[in-house]
Amino acid sequence: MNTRILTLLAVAGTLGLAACGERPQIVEYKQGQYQGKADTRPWEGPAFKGDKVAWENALRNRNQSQNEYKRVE
Amino acid sequence: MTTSLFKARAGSDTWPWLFCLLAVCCALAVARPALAEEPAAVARSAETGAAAQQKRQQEQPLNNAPVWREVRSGDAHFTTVRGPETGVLIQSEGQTWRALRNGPVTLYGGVLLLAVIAAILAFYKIKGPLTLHDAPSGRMIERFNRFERIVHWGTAGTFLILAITGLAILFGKHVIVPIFGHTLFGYLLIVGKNVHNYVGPVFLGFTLVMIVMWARDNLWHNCDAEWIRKGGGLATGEHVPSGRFNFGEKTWFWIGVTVLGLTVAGSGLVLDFPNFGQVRQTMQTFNLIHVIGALVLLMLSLGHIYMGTIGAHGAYDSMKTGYVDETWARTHHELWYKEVKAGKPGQSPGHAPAAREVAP
Amino acid sequence: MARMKFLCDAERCIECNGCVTACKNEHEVPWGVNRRRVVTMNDGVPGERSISVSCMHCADAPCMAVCPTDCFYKTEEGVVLHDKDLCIGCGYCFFACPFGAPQFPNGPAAFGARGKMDKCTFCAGGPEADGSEEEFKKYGRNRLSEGKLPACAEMCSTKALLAGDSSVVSDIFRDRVLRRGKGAEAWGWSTAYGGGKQEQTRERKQERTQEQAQEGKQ
Amino acid sequence: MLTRKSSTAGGNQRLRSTAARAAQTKLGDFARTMDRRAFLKRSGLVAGAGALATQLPYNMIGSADAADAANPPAGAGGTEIKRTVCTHCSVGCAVDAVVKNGVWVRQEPVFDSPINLGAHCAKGASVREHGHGDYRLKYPMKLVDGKYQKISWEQAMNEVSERLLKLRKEAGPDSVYWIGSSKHSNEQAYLLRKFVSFWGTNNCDHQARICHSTTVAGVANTWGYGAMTNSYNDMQNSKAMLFIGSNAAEAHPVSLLHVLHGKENGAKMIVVDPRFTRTAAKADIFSRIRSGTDIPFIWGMLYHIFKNGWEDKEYLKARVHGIDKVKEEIMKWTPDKVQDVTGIPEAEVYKIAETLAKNKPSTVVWCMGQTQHTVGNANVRAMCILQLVLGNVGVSGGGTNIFRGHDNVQGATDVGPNPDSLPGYYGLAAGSWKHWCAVWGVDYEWVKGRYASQAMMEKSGITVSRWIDGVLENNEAIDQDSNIKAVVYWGHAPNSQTRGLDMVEAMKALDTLVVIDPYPSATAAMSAMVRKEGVYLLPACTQFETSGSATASNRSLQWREKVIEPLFESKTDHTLMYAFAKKFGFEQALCKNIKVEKDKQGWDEPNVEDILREINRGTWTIGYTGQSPERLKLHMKNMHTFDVKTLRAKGGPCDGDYFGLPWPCYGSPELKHPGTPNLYDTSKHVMDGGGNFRANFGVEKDGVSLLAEDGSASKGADLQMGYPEFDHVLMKKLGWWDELTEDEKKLAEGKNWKTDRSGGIIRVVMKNHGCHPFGNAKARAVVWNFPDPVPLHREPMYSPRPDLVEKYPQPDDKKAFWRLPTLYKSLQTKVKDISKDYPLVMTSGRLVEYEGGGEETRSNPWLAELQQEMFAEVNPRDANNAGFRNNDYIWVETPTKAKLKVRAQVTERVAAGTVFLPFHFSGWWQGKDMLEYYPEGAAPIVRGESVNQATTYGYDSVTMMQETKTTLCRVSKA
Repeated sequence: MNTRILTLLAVAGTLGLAACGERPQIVEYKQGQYQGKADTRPWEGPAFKGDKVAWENALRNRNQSQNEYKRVE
Repeated sequence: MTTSLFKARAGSDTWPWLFCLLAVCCALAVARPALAEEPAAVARSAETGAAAQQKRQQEQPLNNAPVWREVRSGDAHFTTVRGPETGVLIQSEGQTWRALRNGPVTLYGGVLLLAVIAAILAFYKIKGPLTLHDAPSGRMIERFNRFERIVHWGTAGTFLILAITGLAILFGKHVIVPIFGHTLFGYLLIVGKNVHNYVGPVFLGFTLVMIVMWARDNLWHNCDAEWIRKGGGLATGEHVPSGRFNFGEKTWFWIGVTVLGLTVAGSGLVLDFPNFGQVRQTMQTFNLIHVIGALVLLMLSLGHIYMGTIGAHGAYDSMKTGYVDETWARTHHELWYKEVKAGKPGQSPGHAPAAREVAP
Repeated sequence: MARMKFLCDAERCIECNGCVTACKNEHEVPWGVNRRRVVTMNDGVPGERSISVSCMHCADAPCMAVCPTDCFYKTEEGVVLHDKDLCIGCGYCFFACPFGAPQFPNGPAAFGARGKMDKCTFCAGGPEADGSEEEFKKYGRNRLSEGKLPACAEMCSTKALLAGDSSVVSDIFRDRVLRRGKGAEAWGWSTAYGGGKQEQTRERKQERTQEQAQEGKQ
Repeated sequence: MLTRKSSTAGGNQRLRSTAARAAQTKLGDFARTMDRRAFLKRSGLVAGAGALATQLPYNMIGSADAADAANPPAGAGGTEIKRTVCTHCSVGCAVDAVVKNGVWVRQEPVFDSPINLGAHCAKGASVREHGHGDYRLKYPMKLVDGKYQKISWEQAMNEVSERLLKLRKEAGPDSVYWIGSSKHSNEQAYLLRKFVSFWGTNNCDHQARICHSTTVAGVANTWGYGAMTNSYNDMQNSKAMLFIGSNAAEAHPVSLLHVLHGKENGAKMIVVDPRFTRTAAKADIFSRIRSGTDIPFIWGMLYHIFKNGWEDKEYLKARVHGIDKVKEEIMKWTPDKVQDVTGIPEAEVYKIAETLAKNKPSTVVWCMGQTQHTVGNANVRAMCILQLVLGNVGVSGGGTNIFRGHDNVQGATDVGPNPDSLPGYYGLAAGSWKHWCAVWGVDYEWVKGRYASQAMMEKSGITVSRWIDGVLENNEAIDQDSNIKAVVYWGHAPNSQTRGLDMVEAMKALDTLVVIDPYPSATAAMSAMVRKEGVYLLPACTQFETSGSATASNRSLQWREKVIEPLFESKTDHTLMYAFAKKFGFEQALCKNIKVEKDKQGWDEPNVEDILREINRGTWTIGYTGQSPERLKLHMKNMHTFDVKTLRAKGGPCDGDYFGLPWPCYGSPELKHPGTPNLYDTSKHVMDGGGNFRANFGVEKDGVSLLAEDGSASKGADLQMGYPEFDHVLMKKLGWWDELTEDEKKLAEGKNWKTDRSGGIIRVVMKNHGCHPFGNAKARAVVWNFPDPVPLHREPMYSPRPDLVEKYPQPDDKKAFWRLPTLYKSLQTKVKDISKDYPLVMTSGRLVEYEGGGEETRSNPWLAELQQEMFAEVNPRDANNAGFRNNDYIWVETPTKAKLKVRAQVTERVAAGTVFLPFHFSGWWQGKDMLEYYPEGAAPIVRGESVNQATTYGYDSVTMMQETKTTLCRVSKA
């Protein structure tokens, strides 16, 4: 009796634990979903004070500075 | 399945064999993809290199396919930045290591570890501890002298520290983080990792001394054959005569302490001293050896700890005080007992065991 | 918007190491730690190509996966950051990273005393308050929160290294490729941004078949 | 995969690479460690508290003052942005410096700059280190008993000036040699030339002598001005580019932004070099040439061009003089001969010639690979001839793009301390002196009195490449009264000059040696090695601690704002010039038209803007007159309005101007000349930056007119034919004289356009008549005033080909050449067979991380980390023959008996038979670290053997350029 219960428990435990492999602690990156820990977002800093649109525009402009074709033609 | 599992565990120190087998399987699993990879790698290397790119460039300007293939070869290229393997652009072995470590090693390692604990508990519940059939005589004889005890407890203590910190490194983020949270666990593990790294070499030292100290007593003895035949009498409760160490202990000594202990400690050294220029690939391999070896060792040690504590009455005292009751000695290690009684010297390095009267 | 990526245009990279020192300058990175490096293949012979490499902020970042303390996190922009307070300096991220990005202030030190891991932050600092002194001392500057992009790419001498919103970056690169007429390989992208493991293997396989097909044609 | 490494199935290649990788990482821990502390730390010998401390999260940030540098919130108070220009090469990359409470905390890219669009190389991206200057010379020092000791500024100024004045009195003004700097701003360089003139000598020089003096002389004598004709940006318009003797990717990395942009849009890129450089890696065609055989190669190309009729016949007829004579020489160079001498197969030469001829406009780029030869002047003229034959000069996308070295070497050449000329290439003739004396507001007779004699005043001084001979040569053999007895190294490294072994001897023989520099430089160490006293080190500021203008290679001037106050006890160069002038008693004359203000420590500092205004008032020849400080500052503020391809402003306050008012920017600032982006471009009006070849060599030669043919004048010119340069006589003849105002007439009477200080002649000629003040003539393919009027191949002094030495020998020795006897043929004959003992060609060049002598950059940890050791590139074949392997220490020995201990870099970059060494290193001497000879705390982080310790004798026959690119050596395992 005791033995059987213990055996069953052991089996159940073993099977139950089988799910504890690589818990994908960070899943695949999904656009627009914050997956991080506590950290201020870049547009929440002192420079943009939460204005996400302004931040995005600033970045977009800045990005084009890496494209000399924008200046050359 | 369950019954066969339990049958296999008939002998107190034999069932770990099963895990050795599993370890081999794991090792094979590691090796298999590598073997499969090999021919492809060779085929690729034939076409890489500057010459191929040069040729390609002439034939088709701006076709850099040979260069891109070379990127993934893992070969070192030129760079002015100094440091370990800075010349390697992409090392793809890291991905394999990650897959193995985070996958089967963590998963099956964890499962088996828990299973072993469960099995031992079950065994204890069902069979109970080994007890003495006769009453203690009250006469004590020395089984382990002070030096042996220091070495044993040194090894055991460092082992436990390493085991706990090592388990935290491998399973901590799955088990401890959900309870303690990142911050506390992080700080604990900073300490833990440093303890692990500095205690590791100490463990190796103790292990080496232990091997030298007890190697002689663990050599093959004719009586071992009978012990094996009778499965140590664990299941039947029959007492099989054995020398200073019975075959179960010898198995633990050779497989656990010597082979696995040295493997784990040695591979640990490779990881602990990266300043000798090991490349990542080396460290990945040794990390897997280290982790698998350590897990198996840990599982074996659980058996040993069980037998040394609650599994067999009197065993713990023998290592704690160094003395055992004559009855205990006769029951578990009859041949050794006879030798001691006969005053045959050389049972342990440097010290002849001596009888001592101790109040029961 | 804004899935941040790096792209190094090997047709343009001249191994000037501008990115390396720009990074050192901006973040006061000490001697021995190089968040970015330039590697030259086929050095000194025709067919030579240089590539600037650092943390690629992978989609399925191996460093995150193997970290024993789970000190990494990924921001909304796809930037892989880590918390130095949690880092134990075990070096696992360095083992796992395909690009050799994680750096250790003590180098490969005895007793594994590497020190806290340091790597490229995509100029996005760390968990501390954006632009705080604390953040700067641990991770360097947080340019992203100032509306700027990584210093290495912004200062690249030939604009070979591009950084920023992946769609903008690939547009810039595609434009160049069209002008050249060929050579569209974006270095390291399949390794870094190949998505999940399965997706990654699939993509790699695809790449290989493409390569083979290309070669077949030639 | 995990076990792959241990498998041997991969074959040899895999094994090799694995071994290489293992070796590399091993080295990382043992051989490469920098200091003892780091070594101990890595080997685990430092445990306990130290080891624990390194695991704290803060140990990331290295710099001690990192806390000050904490990120200021954007737009927060206390931070200022100063716009400056990188001081490391001639591209002229703008930098925005963020300064907080007087500390340079950050550096931002200037995307607005049309020159670099925010881009930087390793050096430019790390200029902020100048704001730390940890390894700088921090206070005045003096050599006492072989050790440097700190002294006060007062003591330093007193002692130095006393010693120099004593020498002046006893041995004459020519006994002191002043080595100026191409790292001075235009204003400082100009002031130094003026200062030296008032001291009374022409014994002054700067880096241009040893980098592009042959270019300046050769190119100017071909068509008028000796500078880069077009611009980096203009290379975007090229259809083919030939880089010969230029490793732009490492020496001028940001120029590659424009080059690769051009390449992306279809331009063919060709690199001809003895070494497979980073530039070659980007080329469509790379040809390996034997060092020192440029002329045969160029003639080889021209042979094909003429053979196939690819030359621009009309252009040659209308705008070039003497091409037939050159063609005779060219046609002697048949393909087989070319192949034998240069080592380039005929097919390659043909292909390159064809590419250049069929993809026009095509441009050529050269640097020190062409200039630093005994035939440097002929090399560059051959290049000019190539471009003339192809009709590529004066064309957008064409031209000779001569990339210069230092950030202001162009400006320092234009207006700085040259031994053969006053500012603006006026020369040293009495008329030139009178012009400048008038500009300076000093009496000509007084200046003459400062010199030993009028003859010495008009005689070119000794060059920096040969000052050592000015010290060591027999007094009878030199063409001045006394030998050189004192040298002032004012911003110049000694390891950039050849014959280092002789140099220490010269340093030993000197009475006084003064170093005025932000860094003690190798001068300090070398002299401390051989001297006990008589050496003074005076800390100077970098260009970030002052303001001023700098001229980039494309002739654009940019204004640098002062970023920070002078660090430590350093002083700006012009402040020091004034302080010395005070000691010498001519400070009034030095700053007659220049306001003098007190700096923060109460020193007198001449006003920089005023100095530039004085330059504007005097430098008419090359059009340094329109670049007023106000205009330059306006350009710096409005960079974004300039077009990148044309460099021209579209609208805005600088509308129509070319960026930086590239000289010539003629006339007064009020004339609003826009500057000249491409020289000699007849497709534009002169007031739009157009032009034509200069009439500088008379109007006829041997009965043949030198003036341009009809129809080849600049657009819209009233005179559509060739015409001579303008002077008061021609103005009157043409009836244009009355267009001058009365005030202008007064100043212009009896003058020509160069000496008319009113600018009236220029104004009338250009604005009213669209003509070029310097006339309109043909370019000269034959430069009859040079030793080889038609460029001739001459084997290097130390040639690996004795057979060719006989065929193409050096010219005869010269007796008094720049005041010194100079050896050519006699030495060459003597060493003809030396290649038996020294079989390898030794050549030198740049690394991207370092600049010039390298003191500054090797003291910058961010750069120093990238190149930690001096090395020699050796071909695997030579390495195997000599029995050493990659990364071994080797000895490189030259016929001077100098021995350099360097790391071997065994690489295919160089061909078998060639050894390449970078020239930025110093601080080792014949295998020994000189650390102990540096002033404490001021030694550069990275030290190594200087290649120029070992370089041999050899000087250009026109400009005294040193031969560094072709000499001989042998290598052996150390």
